[in-house]
Amino acid sequence: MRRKTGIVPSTLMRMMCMLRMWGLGAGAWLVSGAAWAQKSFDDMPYKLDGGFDNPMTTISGITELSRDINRLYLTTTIIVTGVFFAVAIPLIYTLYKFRAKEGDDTPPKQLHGNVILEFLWTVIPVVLLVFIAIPTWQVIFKHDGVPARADAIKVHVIGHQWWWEFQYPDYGIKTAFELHLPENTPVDLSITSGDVSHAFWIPKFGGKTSAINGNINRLSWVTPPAKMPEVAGGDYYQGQCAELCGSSHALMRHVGVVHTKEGFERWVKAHNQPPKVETASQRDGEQIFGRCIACHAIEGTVSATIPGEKIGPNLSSFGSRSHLGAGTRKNTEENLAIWLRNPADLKPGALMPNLGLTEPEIKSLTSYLRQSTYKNY
Amino acid sequence: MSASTHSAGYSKTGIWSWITTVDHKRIGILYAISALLFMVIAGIDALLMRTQLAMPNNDIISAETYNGLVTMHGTSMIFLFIMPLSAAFFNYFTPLLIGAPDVAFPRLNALSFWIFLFGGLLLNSSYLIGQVPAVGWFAYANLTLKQYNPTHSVDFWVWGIQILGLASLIAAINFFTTILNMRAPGMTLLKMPIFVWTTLVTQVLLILALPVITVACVMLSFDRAFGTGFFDPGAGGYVLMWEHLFWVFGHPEVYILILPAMGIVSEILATMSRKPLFGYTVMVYSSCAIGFLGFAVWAHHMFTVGMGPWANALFSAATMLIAVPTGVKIFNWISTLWGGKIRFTTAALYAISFVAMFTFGGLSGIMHSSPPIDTQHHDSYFVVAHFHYVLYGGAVMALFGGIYYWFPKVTGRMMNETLGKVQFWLYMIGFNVTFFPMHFLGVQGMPRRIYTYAPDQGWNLWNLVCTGGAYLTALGAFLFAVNFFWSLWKGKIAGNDPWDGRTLEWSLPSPPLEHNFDVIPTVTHLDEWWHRKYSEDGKRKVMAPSPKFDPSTIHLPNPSFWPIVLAFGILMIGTGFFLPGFGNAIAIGTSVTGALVVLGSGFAWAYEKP
Amino acid sequence: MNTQDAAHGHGEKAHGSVTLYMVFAFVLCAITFLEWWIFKHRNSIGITNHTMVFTLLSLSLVKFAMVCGWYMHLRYDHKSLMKLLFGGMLLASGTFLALGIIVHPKECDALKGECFKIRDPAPAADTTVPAEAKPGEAAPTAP
Amino acid sequence: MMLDSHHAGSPGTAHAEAHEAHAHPTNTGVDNRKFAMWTLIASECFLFGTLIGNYLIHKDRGISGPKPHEVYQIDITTLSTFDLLMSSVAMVLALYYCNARRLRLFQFWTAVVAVGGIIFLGFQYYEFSTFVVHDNLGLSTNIFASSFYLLTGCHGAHVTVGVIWMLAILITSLIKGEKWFNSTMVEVAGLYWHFVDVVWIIIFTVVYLFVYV
Repeated sequence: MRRKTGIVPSTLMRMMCMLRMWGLGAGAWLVSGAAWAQKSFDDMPYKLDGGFDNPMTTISGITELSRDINRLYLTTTIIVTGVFFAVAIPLIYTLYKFRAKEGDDTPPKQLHGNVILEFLWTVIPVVLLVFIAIPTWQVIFKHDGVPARADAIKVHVIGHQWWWEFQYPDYGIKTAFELHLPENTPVDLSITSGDVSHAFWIPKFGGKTSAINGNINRLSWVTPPAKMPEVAGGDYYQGQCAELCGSSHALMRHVGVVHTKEGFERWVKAHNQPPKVETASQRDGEQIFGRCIACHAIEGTVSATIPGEKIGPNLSSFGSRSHLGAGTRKNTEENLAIWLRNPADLKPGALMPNLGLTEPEIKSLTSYLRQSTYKNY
Repeated sequence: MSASTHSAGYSKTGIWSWITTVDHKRIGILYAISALLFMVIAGIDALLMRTQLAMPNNDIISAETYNGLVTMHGTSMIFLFIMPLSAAFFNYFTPLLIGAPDVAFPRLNALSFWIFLFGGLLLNSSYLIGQVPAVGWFAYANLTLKQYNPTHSVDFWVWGIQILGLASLIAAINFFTTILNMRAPGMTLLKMPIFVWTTLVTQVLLILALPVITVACVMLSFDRAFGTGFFDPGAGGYVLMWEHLFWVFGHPEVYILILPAMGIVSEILATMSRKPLFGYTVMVYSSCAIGFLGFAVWAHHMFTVGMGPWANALFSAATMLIAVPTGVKIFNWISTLWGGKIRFTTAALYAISFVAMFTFGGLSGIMHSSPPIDTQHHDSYFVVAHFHYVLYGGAVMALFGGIYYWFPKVTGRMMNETLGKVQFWLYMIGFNVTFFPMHFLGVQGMPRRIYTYAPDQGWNLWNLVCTGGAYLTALGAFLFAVNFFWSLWKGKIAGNDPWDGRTLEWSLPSPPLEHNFDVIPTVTHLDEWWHRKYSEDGKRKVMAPSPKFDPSTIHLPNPSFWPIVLAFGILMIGTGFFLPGFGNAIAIGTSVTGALVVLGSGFAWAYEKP
Repeated sequence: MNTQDAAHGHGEKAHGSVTLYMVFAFVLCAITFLEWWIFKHRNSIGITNHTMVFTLLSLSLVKFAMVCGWYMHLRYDHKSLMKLLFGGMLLASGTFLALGIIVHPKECDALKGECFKIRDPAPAADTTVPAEAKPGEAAPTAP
Repeated sequence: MMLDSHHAGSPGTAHAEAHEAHAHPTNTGVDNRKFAMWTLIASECFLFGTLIGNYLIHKDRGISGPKPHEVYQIDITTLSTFDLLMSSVAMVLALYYCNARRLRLFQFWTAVVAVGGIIFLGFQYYEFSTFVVHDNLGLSTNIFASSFYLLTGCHGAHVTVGVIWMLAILITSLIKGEKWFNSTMVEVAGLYWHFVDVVWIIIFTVVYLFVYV
């Protein structure tokens, strides 16, 4: 399926220069007209899949941190709305009452100032702001800079150019995209970045924290109870990178997966199991995967024994992940084939090179990666 | 038209007179025209971005192009539209308002315009070779380093900002000296018009904030050119250093954008309600308070970078403190309208919409002045909505109001009122339709600067509504251009004082003569011109005949072409830093010749006959 | 700046005399020599770091005030120039003092590579973070 | 330092300050050019404030390469501080004689100022070359070196502009002789020179004497 190219940057630049010659009106409408005409959803590789049961809304927080934030947000909004009406109503009334009547152009009484009024509308805002400031400081000192709880699960979150890596030092697990956590357990994230600045943000769990190369920022909250019955593999809470980090900043997503306690134990045990290689195509896939071990590792295979940090994500239980390419597309046969054919199709500027695999090689590598690493937990 | 004494041989009209002009009024017009042209470019950037975001998984423009448009839209609107348009008002009206023949250093004034223009052209020439800076208007550190941005795109940004900063700094020193040193006799500081006060505070902010961005840009260009490790953590550098240095400049910068707008709104509201500005001295002190506090709040842009609880708490307190003087100003504007006879001209509509929209923007700002809430709002569309309400609903509305208000004085013709009102309501509705839904997108967790989004996030409707609003605003801008050019030739002839104004510039013919005042007025009251027209109890006074004008007392500075030459030298130094070719022979060659051009024209400038 | 005091343009009488300037020159050199001497013999006179910072900084501020006050005629000029200088100095030092406090690595010292430790007020026992640059796997310990 | 790139960096080429002829009566009684120079000095407080702040933050964060205390030679730097102080004194005398309209003495002391500046630049050249050659502390060796060279290089660039300005005044005075006693211009140049000297006083203490802080 030929890759359908969007407008490539250089042609667009020349068009922008001509645009200025043609003048504002025609240019803008020309562009949007062309856009509507050529729009067709189905065969377009850039399609970003959704498919998470909890979208990124900050409104209904489910951890204590996000509930505190939303409670503070509610009090601030009420005060601020009150002030807005305290400004809007006198303004509209003044405009209505003191509009110039026809033909009466004698100058009005020249008022200069009124000390009491000035005093009032200086003190009242200060009092209102104190109502915002006190709860703000309470929430700050309740959550920020508090030492990690002893029973908290330690996770190292490392942002890379356009995917998230999660390391569990206590369980020796390295995974990507999915942050698996048991329910009702305190979590202590140490967030940093391997290259440019990113920002780790799962809106429903709580505020975002910048991932900066050379800094370790801590974020901690207590996970919510697991809603879904365990068999469905935990509830997915979507998150996305919030700091401009290059061309595929929009496609750098991660997910918080909340299991029951047993579900999490099963996941921990299952994650590092070696891949089950049964069918012939899976064996071919394993051979071809030999070319990938420079950047990727699968626990329990020879690739994991090579020392050194891997550039690419760890693919131990890749089969059981819901999405591939850091949440860009659903983890299906066809999407993985598109990715292996040319990664830059799905993620512009992706650092993974085009390996030039033939179709049969792609087929067997896909079956190896998706079936043999699949673990149901 | 009395012939003012010019030494012979200088043409009065034609391109050459514009290139060598040192008259603050012509430089003001040059600033305004170039600012409005740059606005057209930045407006197209905004339209392309909104078209791309209209629907999920849109493929009109690629990711790199979108990031380029985000950066150029932000940088151009702030540095190439709002600041120069405010500078146009400073240039044209400060000498008129304080009763001075011209600015303190006319040729330096011309120099700062030409450096600005070359800086703007350098920044926009990145389009022509397709290497548009794609790092956001504040270019955070790591992303701008050589290994993540190997092309020259970031160099365009760094050197563009460097040169624009130099232009604003030279202009700031010039205007600071003019306002404090060249006021008409009798005009004490507390008898100056309010717009001159906000100009003064803006110049102080510029003088003190620009060196910080100059140093930050030098550090970044050294990182990219000579491999020093200021922002490279591998070399012991500190990524957050850029964020700190940028926002130490960045926050005074946003007050530089809003203070002139506040001054213009105060002037328009006072004139249109035929009443003096309510609580003038309080307005002056609150402007100074905003300016001073501007240096104490920069880290509220960085609540999520892990500065620790104490820094967040202190900076949130300082940020909330700034809401107090702003609130005082808003209530003073409403009290100015109270008891007046308000004429709803287009300028008055713009000023009133500034008060309403800026209040809304300021209040949404207070929401994320508290760090916990800011961790949810930071880098989301809520912040985009906030600063568009404050910058677009605030500064741009006020500047357009200023254009409608002072167009008669600059060109001698009124702008068409009916077309103006239609254009205003298009702007007002389009603006709110575009940016009000962005608050919802922000709360629904849509991050900033993403070139596309998944269909099931719940963002589809609001993004479509925003794009609709954007096109409505574009129509409004188009109507403004129509009204602008139509009124230039066919507008109703405006006398000296179409709005029955309160300040000195309305005592001059419109457009004013090149030497401004025939005789420098002695000022006795605040709102001097109103006190010359009306007695205390509001009856028209018979105006004393203006004293006889003898042209011998006027000697105007001669036009000089050294400003444009020196500005071109500075441009050569800047571009020399990253021109490719022959190793870096061309680069060093251009920079060194640039330095020599600057040195040579500096000497020629100094020894030019005055 | 209320009344407009008559500016006497060029010919303002020079304020100091040559001898005054020579005395000041000598005092400036003496202070500089004193600073050099303190720094050179800091061990023998057993001065602690903090007192040294305090004395050296105050000596340089004395020199600063002398040059600004007399050599730059700040004392004889209009008060607004004094406000300008002290305003700029105050704001600059205030801003960059605050910046220094924020940026100062409280718990870790970059030289010893501690900056990659968790910035934990209560230093947890063994949680040295395997920074992405550090090779080797984290030891897989049972939970 | 390499090419005089400070032009683009530093605010306003000082000697391009406009050459106003008429002394317009001003509200503050201070001549426009003097007032503008003091504003430039206020702005430069922030410029050097940023550079000094940046240096103090980075001076111990160099991961590899020489440390401040291994590199600095305090004796040489004290001599260069003496030299700059003396050139500041010479500047005051030059202004004094310019007001007193004593041409020869005015020209002599202006020459002394220019020579003092050149000697200071010589010291700086010597210091930089020993750092680069002897201690291989190049511009990009480590973060300490980069911020040190940025700070002292920017100050050196300002001294260079000052020296060029002084030479311009000297040459103008030599050519025009008795007719040219523009003491306002000399005073403005003096203000610039004293400020550059005062900044060095602070840099000398903060950089060279705070090595063990």
